[in-house]
Amino acid sequence: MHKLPVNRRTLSVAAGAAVLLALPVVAGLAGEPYLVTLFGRILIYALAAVSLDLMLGFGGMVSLGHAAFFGIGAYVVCILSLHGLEGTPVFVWPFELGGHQSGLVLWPAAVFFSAASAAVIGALSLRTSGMHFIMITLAFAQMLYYFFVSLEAYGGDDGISLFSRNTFAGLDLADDTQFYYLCLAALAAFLFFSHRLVHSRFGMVIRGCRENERRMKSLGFPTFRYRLVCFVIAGAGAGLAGALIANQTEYVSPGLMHWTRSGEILVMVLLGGMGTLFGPVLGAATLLLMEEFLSVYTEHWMVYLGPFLIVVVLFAKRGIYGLIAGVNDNHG
Amino acid sequence: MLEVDQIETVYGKSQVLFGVSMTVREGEVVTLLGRNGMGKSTTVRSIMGLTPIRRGRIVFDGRAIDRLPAYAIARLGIGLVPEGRQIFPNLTVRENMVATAANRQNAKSPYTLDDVLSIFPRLADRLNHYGNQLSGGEQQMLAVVRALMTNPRLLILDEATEGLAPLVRKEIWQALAMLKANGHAILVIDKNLDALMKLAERHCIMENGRVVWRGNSVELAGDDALRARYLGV
Amino acid sequence: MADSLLSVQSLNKRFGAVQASRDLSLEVARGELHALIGPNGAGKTTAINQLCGETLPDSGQIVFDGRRITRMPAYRRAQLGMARSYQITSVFDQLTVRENLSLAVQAHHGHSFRFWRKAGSDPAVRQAVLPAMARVDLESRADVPAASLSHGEKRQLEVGMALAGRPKILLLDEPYAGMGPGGAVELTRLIQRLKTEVTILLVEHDMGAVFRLADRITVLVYGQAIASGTPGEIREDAQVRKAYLGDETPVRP
Amino acid sequence: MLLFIEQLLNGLQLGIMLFLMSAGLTLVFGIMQVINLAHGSFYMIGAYVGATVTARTGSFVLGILAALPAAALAGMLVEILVLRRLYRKEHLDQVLATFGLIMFFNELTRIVWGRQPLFMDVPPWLAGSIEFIPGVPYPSYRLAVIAVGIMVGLLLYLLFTRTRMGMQIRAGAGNREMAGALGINIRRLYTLVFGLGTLLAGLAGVMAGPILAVEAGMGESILILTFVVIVIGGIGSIRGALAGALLVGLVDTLGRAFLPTVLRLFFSAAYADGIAASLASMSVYILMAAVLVCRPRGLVPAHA
Amino acid sequence: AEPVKIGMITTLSTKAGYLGEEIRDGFQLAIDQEGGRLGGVPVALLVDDDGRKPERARQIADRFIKRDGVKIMTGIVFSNVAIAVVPKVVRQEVIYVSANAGPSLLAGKGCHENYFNVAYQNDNLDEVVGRYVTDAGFKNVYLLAPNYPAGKDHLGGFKRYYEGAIAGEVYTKLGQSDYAAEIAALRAARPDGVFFFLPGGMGINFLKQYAQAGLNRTIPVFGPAFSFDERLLQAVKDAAIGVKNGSQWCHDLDNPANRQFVAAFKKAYGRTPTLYASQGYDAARLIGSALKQAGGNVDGLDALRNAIRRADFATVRGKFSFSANQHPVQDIYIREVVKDAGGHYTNRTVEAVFKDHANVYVEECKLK
Ligand SMILES: Nc1ncnc2c1ncn2[C@@H]1O[C@H](COP(=O)(O)OP(=O)(O)OP(=O)(O)O)[C@@H](O)[C@H]1O
Ligand SMILES: Nc1ncnc2c1ncn2[C@@H]1O[C@H](COP(=O)(O)OP(=O)(O)OP(=O)(O)O)[C@@H](O)[C@H]1O
Ligand SMILES: [Mg+2]
Ligand SMILES: [Mg+2]
Repeated sequence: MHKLPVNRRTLSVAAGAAVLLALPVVAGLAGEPYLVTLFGRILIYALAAVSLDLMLGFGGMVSLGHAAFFGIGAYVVCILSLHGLEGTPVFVWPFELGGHQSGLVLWPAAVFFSAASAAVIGALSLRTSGMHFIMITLAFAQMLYYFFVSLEAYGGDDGISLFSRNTFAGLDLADDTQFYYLCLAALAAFLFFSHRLVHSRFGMVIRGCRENERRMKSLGFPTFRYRLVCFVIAGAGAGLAGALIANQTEYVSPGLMHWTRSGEILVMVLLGGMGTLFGPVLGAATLLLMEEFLSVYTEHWMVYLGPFLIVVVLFAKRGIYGLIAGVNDNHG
Repeated sequence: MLEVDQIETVYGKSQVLFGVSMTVREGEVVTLLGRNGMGKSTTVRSIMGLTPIRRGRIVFDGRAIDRLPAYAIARLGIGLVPEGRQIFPNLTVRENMVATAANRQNAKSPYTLDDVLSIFPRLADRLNHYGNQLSGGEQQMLAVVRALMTNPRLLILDEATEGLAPLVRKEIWQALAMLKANGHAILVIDKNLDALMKLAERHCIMENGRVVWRGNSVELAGDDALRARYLGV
Repeated sequence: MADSLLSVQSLNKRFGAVQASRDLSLEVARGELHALIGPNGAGKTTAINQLCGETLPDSGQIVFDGRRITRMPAYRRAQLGMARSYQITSVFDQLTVRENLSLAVQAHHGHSFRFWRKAGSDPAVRQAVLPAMARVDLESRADVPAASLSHGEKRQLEVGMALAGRPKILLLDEPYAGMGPGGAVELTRLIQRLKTEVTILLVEHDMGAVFRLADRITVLVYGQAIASGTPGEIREDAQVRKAYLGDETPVRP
Repeated sequence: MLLFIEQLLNGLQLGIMLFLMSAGLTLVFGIMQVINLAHGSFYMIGAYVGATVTARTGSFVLGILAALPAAALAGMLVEILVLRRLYRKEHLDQVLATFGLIMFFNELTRIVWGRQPLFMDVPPWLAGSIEFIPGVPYPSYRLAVIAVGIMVGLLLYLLFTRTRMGMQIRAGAGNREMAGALGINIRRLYTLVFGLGTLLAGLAGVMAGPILAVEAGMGESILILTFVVIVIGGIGSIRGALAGALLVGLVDTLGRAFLPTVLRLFFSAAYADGIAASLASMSVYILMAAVLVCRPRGLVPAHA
Repeated sequence: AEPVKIGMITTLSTKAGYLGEEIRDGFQLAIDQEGGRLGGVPVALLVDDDGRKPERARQIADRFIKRDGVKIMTGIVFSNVAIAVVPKVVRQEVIYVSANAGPSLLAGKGCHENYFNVAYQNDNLDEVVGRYVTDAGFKNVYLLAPNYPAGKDHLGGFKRYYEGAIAGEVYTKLGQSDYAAEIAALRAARPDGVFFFLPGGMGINFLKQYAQAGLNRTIPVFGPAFSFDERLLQAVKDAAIGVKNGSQWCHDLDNPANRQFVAAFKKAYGRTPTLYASQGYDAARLIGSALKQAGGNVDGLDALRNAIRRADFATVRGKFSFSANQHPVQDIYIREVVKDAGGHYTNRTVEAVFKDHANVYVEECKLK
């Protein structure tokens, strides 16, 4: 139906990619180097939001506890590198787990632990559906939140600081620009993976489950397994984002898991356009940028941000992505 | 009583009705026929104000209704038995019947719960079940009852006999005949040509969003080629 | 019965005060088209639900293709070759016709834990979808989302999805509902063709179709099988006429 | 033993208080099926308006009388301007919009009333304690809250099960389009019901004012708890909400009161206190997760 | 010359927003009094709201440093935010002057030559109550705090100087609103006093409910100043009257600097300043004194640091110097909540319990 290979959608995605690629250079030239960390944070939240969108927009699983996995990823990195620094084991039973400093070890570990907890939480939560699912995911996240709040060994509510960013395969992560590109690469990789995923057989099954789980069962799909795997993948994505945020801020606290954080990630997805892959990226960028810049002009910035969200809901069909790219399909 | 004049209706970008016109007179039974997907239900939705029309006019009792919201149209005395039952799943059978019951046109002998239950005794012992616990046929009966309980002057039935057992279907046709005898107007969509030809005086056949044929039962019965062409029988 | 594909023994199912299946026994022979008829609320859909595993019976036994499946989850039964269509249309509204059918096909091509390759370009799936689409006459609507199909078209898709997985037995719950008169004729033709390939259990209120198609008919009243036999026998059964058929005896055999 | 009875009473009382707070949400979330995260904002509006008017006039009753219409009007305005446009859209759009509303209302109260918490006290005629179980004096104000909670619950129950309006609301939630096509003015009905829901939120807010801190953002802390109550009870059911509220109240209170003692039987004192405190913090969520794992649709599921 | 930029990261939104507002207003007052200068040096105060989120605060700090070239920062309200932000900024050659948060980590192992605290070390305000309660002859005190490490720290501070028995030690849920169960248990334990640390709304709720249970007349309550600042008191009123609380400052302290500050603050903002405002004001004055000595030059940090360490300014607390870990050495008071002649709820100084009190973390700090 498109005569030209360039349509609004590819154009806007390409433009977005160009902006992100060029950002550190431009920011350096413009004398605003702090933008690099700001956008780094945006990329990380975008990663978390995309992972949520995988299960929300495509799998129809509305979770209000996604920040739990984000937080777990961050804590794993902080705790392991803390022990790595002190040279003490994290635990000795059932196997001995020592600390470490290298991102090559820590980040997969973060992903693994988030995925594992997603597997447990998902297995229990997926027995419910709809609003109940929203609330049970929230419940588990809040349990984790209170657990970490009272976990004195790792700072409790005060959180713990990372002594320095992890090492990573010859990169100097303390350098904001290098760290930024690493985040960008992680986001791009995850986006590409998600793109393949939603169009794969597995993706079809997930979308089918979103629409009509009963029918999926009668067609012969063990839907529970598929949804659980989707939940775990989403959790793993959030865990990776958590590992990155821990490195970016070099600090982690239970606030990262509070339900309001889950709510924010959810809002990013919805604001950007759920069921689209690039939408959550836009949503994260919009929300964080508005927060950053509105607060400079007025301390009552929320009086403006709130109505802005409402206006987007009322007038954009599929979030901001829908506005910009002018799409109404759900094929990312 | 009901005049549909050159209406055009779209769903999003795709146009479905291209100038449909038809009338239903006081006390008359009219049918809409046609293959699947030709726009019969869309016509009904347009009349009820469920899908806004883009062009044309709909007049009921001398009043233009094409800009009214659905509830206002219903209150003028049009009762709908929609396609696919659409009963309220979270209400019990009794609640389904009384929630929207009304006698806005001050009918002399409005339907009561007992009246409708005598038409469909099957529902009588299901009164406290929730809508979604009923069998398909029971739901269909309920949809008919629900429309009757609004005591409409014009009753619109979109595939109202779908999924009903032969005996019950017969009951419905009898009930419709009775309604007609009492002076109600009826617009009906159904696939039971034989029954329709007995009940209705006028038929409209739709194809691709247009009315392509109008006539009475005798003409329809006599024209095998017509039926084969537009209805596939 | 040696060649029985599906055998049901004294199934009972109760919903509160309603006994939806009462000591229900049923044999469906391999290759036959068995019709299940009865008044509204007799328990036909409930019977189908128990066969395909959406509802578990209170007691009784179901044997399919030599295996006891009474308590097996629904998806396992589907994998064993049991497919159904729903009385109340149940398709994937946001997906296109093609995607709806692809899913149905995919279900029978092993597991779908394939994360990378595009489902749409999977030749195995694609090749199976086309004939399925052709069978229910929806080729021209291939890329239309199911939500924008008319009621009748959705009914066609509903049957198409049941067929797409090449099942051993088809449980059709009122496939004629919502089909226009023309569609009904076509559906009859389709089922006639299918009869040669697959065993069918048909629940239907369209007596014309039932008596034209069925090899054997079981009549259900209040959850109980009150009669079972060839169409000829059923037509003559006084009890059945009284409870269900009335005087609507199909003229043409 | 006396202490146990008192704590039991505390639990029941907390439960009823939670029920009063969830009553409005049951209506809007459970029955209209609108996910209104901003419900807490109307609770806050009720508390602020009530506190202000009470402070100005010195009359708690006037405070209540002002708070109710304020919350109801704010609710109806929000319904007309925002939510009404979202019923046809995805459920989740409501989440986004009402999240925006939370921000807006919180900041607005800060602009209007400033940042510090407001004062609201128990009216003198309810200030004392009543000792209806010997040895256990109980604040009369809390008893008044319980009475109001039970009354509201009863009224809601009657409204929903005994009146046609209740049926029509549920019909609208079950199938909005058909309800309209059968002659229900669903728009107006929803505006009114939403207003009633926020009125109840306002009532809860103003009743909570003398017991709790009246501050911007007070709505959110209560919001999640009320969601928990409704979900445990079973969405859409008023009896369920009551059951959920009582259960949450009891579990929370008894957990806080007795977990340390129980755990001390097994662990060293300091260790036991630590775990007990953590478990007590989580008890409500553990309860909810356990209920949902065992009964995925809540304790008293409504049919939908 | 360019004004010296001072970056203030503080909490203005969320329920705790009034704390940041107080600090900012106090700080701003000092600048306004000098007509846009501190210590005679023109300054520009950049304020941003951290929303109580550590990462956001981190982000703001980054912007202040990289874009605005800020060399002096202040303002953080909460300890967890400080722990996230301070270590990073002080390593980037920025001076941080804490106007509120004083977590033990930053006083002890994590101390740094660029980090100064002009308010208090977190434990100080509990320690003073511990001493006072002991001196006043209480023998059996009941303790209450939220279940998180800061809660335990605060109770720890109290216990460090309290010598009597402990009737019960209860940790409540963070953000809890109903305390009926705790109050019932408390009554049953029959203590002769209650010490609690419940900041913000938690404290309001507890005090109101405690009074409604009628216990405020029989069992006296003590706590650090956090639940008794003049703005919170407006929300608690009578329920708090008579409560003794520990603080390093009170608006009625009789010294010229304080009299002048309180009057000016009331005039400028129409309300009685809280201790947070006094801390903001002192932070500004401290920075001003240093800027003056360094001649407005913030590039050579050594000079600035040394100047700050001298603490050569007229503090509203009367006496003030820095300990080795660059935290206050000051008098700490017990105050009492009263209703003043004008019907306002406020604090009155009872006595200075500690003279020249420092903190216990000095030992852990490697600075010398
Ligand atoms: N919600 C919708 N969105 C988009 N297109 C629609 C929608 N509903 C129906 N259509 C399209 O409009 C056309 C007419 O549909 P309609 O339902 O009016 O047909 P019908 O004559 O009632 O058919 P049937 O006998 O199958 O019910 C069909 O081609 C259908 O695909
Ligand atoms: N989940 C349920 N809860 C309560 N009752 C139910 C439930 N499902 C079905 N029933 C009742 O069981 C009976 C049998 O229902 P079923 O759907 O099997 O009938 P059916 O034979 O398919 O009827 P129809 O021809 O109308 O589709 C009905 O009376 C119905 O009300
Ligand atoms: Mg139709
Ligand atoms: Mg059925």
